[in-house]
Amino acid sequence: MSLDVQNLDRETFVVNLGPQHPATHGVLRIKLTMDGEYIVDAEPVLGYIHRMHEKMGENRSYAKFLPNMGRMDYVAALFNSHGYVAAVERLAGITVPERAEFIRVITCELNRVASHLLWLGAYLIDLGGFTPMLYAFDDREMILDLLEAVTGARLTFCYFRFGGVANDVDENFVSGTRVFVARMRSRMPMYEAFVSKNIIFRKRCEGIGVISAETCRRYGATGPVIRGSGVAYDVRKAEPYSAYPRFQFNVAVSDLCDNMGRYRVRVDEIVESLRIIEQAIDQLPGGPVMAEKVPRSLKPPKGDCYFNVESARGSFGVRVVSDATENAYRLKLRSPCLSNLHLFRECSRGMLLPDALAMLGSLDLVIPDIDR
Amino acid sequence: MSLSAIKQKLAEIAVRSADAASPVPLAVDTAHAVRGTDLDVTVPPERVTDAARVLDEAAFMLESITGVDFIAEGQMEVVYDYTFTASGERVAIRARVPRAKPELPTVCGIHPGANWHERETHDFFGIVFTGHPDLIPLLLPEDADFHPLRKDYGA
Amino acid sequence: MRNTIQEIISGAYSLAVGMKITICNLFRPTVTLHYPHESATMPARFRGHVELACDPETGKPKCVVCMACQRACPSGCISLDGQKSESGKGKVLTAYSLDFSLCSLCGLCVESCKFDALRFSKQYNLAFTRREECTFNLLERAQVKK
Amino acid sequence: MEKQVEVPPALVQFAQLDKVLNLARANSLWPMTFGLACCAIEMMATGASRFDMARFGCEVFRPSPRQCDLMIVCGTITRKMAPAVITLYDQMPEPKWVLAMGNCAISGGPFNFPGQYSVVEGADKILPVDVYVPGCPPRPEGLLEGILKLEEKLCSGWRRWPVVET
Amino acid sequence: MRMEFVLEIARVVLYVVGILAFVGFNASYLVLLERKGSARFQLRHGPTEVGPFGLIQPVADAVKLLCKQILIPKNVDVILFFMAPILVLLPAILCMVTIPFGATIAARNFNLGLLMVFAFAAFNVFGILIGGWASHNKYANLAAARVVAQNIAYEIPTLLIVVAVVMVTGTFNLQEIVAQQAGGFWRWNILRLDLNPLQPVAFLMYFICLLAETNRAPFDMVEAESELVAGAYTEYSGMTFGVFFMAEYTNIVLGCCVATVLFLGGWQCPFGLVPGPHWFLLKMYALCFTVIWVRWSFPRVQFYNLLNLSWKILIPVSLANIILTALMLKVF
Repeated sequence: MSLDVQNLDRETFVVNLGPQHPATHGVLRIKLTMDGEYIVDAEPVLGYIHRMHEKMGENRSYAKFLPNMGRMDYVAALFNSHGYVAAVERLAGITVPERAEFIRVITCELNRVASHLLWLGAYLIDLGGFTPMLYAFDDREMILDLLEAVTGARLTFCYFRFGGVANDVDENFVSGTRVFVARMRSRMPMYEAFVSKNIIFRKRCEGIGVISAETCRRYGATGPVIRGSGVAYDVRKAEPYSAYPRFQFNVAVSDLCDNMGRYRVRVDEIVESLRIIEQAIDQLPGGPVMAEKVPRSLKPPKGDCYFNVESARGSFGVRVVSDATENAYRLKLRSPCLSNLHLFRECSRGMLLPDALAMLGSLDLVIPDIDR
Repeated sequence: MSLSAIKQKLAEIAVRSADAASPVPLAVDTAHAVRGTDLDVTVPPERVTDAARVLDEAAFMLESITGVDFIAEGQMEVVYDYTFTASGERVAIRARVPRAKPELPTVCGIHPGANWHERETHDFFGIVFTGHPDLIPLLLPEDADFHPLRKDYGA
Repeated sequence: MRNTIQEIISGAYSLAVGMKITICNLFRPTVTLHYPHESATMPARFRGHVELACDPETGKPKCVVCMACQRACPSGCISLDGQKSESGKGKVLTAYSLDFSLCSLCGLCVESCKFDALRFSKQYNLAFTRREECTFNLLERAQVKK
Repeated sequence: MEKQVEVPPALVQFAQLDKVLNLARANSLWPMTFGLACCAIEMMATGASRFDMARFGCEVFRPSPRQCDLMIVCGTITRKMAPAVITLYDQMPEPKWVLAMGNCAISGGPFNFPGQYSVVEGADKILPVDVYVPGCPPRPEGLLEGILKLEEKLCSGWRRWPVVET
Repeated sequence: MRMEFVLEIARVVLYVVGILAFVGFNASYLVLLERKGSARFQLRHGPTEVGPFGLIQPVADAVKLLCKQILIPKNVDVILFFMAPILVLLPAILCMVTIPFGATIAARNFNLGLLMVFAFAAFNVFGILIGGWASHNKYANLAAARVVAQNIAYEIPTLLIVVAVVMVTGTFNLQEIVAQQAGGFWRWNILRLDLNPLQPVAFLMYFICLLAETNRAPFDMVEAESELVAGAYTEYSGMTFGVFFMAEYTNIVLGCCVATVLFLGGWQCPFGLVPGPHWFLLKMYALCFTVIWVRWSFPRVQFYNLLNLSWKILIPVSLANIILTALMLKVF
């Protein structure tokens, strides 16, 4: 941090935001060129938490790579597991029993609610409000309790297996989930009154950080970012997978295109997720939770395939290239956050620093997911 | 633009050049449920920009760019994954480049979102995207001179 | 002008509602668990570090040194050793070391064990002042626990 | 040749003062708002209502390293990040402590495998770590226990709290 | 003559010590109140383990901060760097001299007490500006620039509101202002609708300005941590930071004291019974609690909205308030 003498006459200066900065939610560095409080250029610098997931995918067997998937997007760990497991299942031609698919959907949607709640809290911290985060965390703890009881971990679940899930859910989980859905529904008006309607919050969100649908498409942004820009692209509807076609739900869309649009999408998605959970719990079929005859050392046939799921942050894709050995030949993990962050540079140009950071927060980034 | 029209256009682009001996068929309709893509096209590396332009005009979204190192065949493959946000159709464009000289033109000018994906692929495989405005390491340290996902890395 | 006044009034109202919500919470009971004074019970499936399960009759570990856990572990944190048992049938565990600092708590080792000789401990509050303490001698631990 | 110097006993004994000081320090550990990876979420959860780190006076998360006493290394340190972590540590005023939270910070955790090219194999390779909290990620109780352990260390082994047997 | 002189000296010393103790106590225990209060707003407990109910927590923090190394970053202007915290704290303490805690409990009974308070309170911003500038840190510089813009913007409505009150009371003497409000809560300036029907609004605006002037959330531009790390305090460590911390709370206390005097009848009892310092402290701490309460309820205002609020709403309304007061005085 020193004043850049050469640039003084141009009245712009460079600020290094990060790699450790409270606003970047982890180790993201943004090279800001600023003119006063206006951003002339904001160049994200990545790789500070690059953890070689793709390399590890190649040098260990399919099953041994499972725990890694909880550590990419750790806030919504189950989606990544789902994407990976389903991609390998698609390649190996494994059919998953119905009950397992239902459990996957229930746990994933619980995870989505938890992830959005965490985002809500973290976003409010970005905007300088601390209390909503703790309310959100309070609700999130309930989900974590449920998931911990069934998976055994609070964050890095490592629950899905090729051909099913690691262990069956019990009656406690079912009743606990019902309780949670009811409680979460009753909490939503509180969030609406406390956060959404708050004038300070609205002033910081409405009309700030506008991202057009075309920008989203050109940068490949997905998830709540593109839905907040009015495009109803949701992998659960566009390429139905798992048990999702069984359930009635709407794709939350908002055509506001601004921070508020993305906020609304996520809040509405919590409600939709609760709907899905409720339906799935009601229709939960019996039967096994693991496919029969899944070999211990999986060797999918030669070839490649792609599978993508709607993670809490957008379209998470896995491309598996197999050479019929125990290890994947190539494992490409397409993370939604990378594309979502990519448009930041273009969209933040000319914005004020606090507005740009509010927009950055509204993209809901998980940095290890970007860096992999 | 319908998928068949796109397929028609891509097939025109995908005229096999003499040296690219690819084991993957040129343009195939693939079952979405089996391969995850609806259309899988292999194009000559110098024509990826044409393919990208076709898909950009059809309002497809570039989701990711992947490299694969086929060391046994002395080739590297670059896979471009596209999706159509309105109906969820998926197209994969492949291009094979020789391992000795992995070069192909950038699609940054068509999809700004390709910028980072190409930088990442360059990081991992050392594939050079000619015409890329800023081909410096994205995920690896600034001074990295290794390409960890090449199959001969660390060997 | 009218819009501005309307905005001021609705804005002030929204702020008042916000303050009402916080003050209501001030009088609600807290949700805090006073950790060192109270402790949570872990769910049955809680994945702590692994430990050896002992035969209730003999008190000896059930492990038959098949090495399945060592092979299943993605991060190579398990190393175990055994020798031929005196009866000549099977093997007896002589050392079982777990480098917990490498573990990712995935549970694949427990799943791979066909003899139910491994299980998850419920130790959820480990903290050490030396890095070496993170390497556990599970055989010793099993004996101490007994 | 070195001369043998006899050190006279200090006129004023600071031992008691030191004890008081360390007691004060132990009960006012301000951590840095510093998250690296997965464990940061559990750190946030520890600060949240259910576990409430504030009870021990260490909820004052300061964003600037100048005002912190405790660096909670929660997550993987990559080789690209390591210089920044060292800088942050250097920017903290003395006395300062480091708590390695999670297996990645202890040894690189699951990312520590032969041939890896990106991860620093343990925070203690670059920083003097005082307390290790293993887990992947540790439960919030683990972090609390780590902080209690650090307080215990500061008070030369005296523990004010009951030991939770598990 | 000489005896009186000695007594006067003794009185001054006593008051200085008293005010310093008051400031120190408030700075440390308001922090605790804030920490406990915020915790309860969030369904937590806050500091409980350090001493009974965490009562020793501020002591531990103070001792720790005192013994913490003070880092002087490279390239800073050392004199300005150290002057800044003192420049923030000292005027706030000086202002305390005029505050009438009770009918007879005031260090000095000035005729121009109110003027002195606002003259010295304006110093606050200099301290932060100097600190931000001297730190040689871009975040601190940005924060300092923001603080100046913010404090100038809010100084104006504050003074306009106070001028309206002075027009009503006709004096700058704080003692007299309180004395005029004797009799019951309907005689307090906040409820003197007969003098100016906008009086409650004026109080509300004064409170908003108070939040902004003391850089409290939701107007905490000086320490906007998600934007500017720790703002102007980024480079301050140990006790230099501690002094800023103290100054922040002292300024809050001062602002609440002035609000109590101007609008809430100072040491007067709401029902006209047993007036005394306890009423003053009660009202003052209630206001302090409200400041804390507001902080933990809202997100931070965007900087330009903050300026808009002042220039577009507060200043016109406070001007209207003055005109209305003048009209009311002339007509009735």
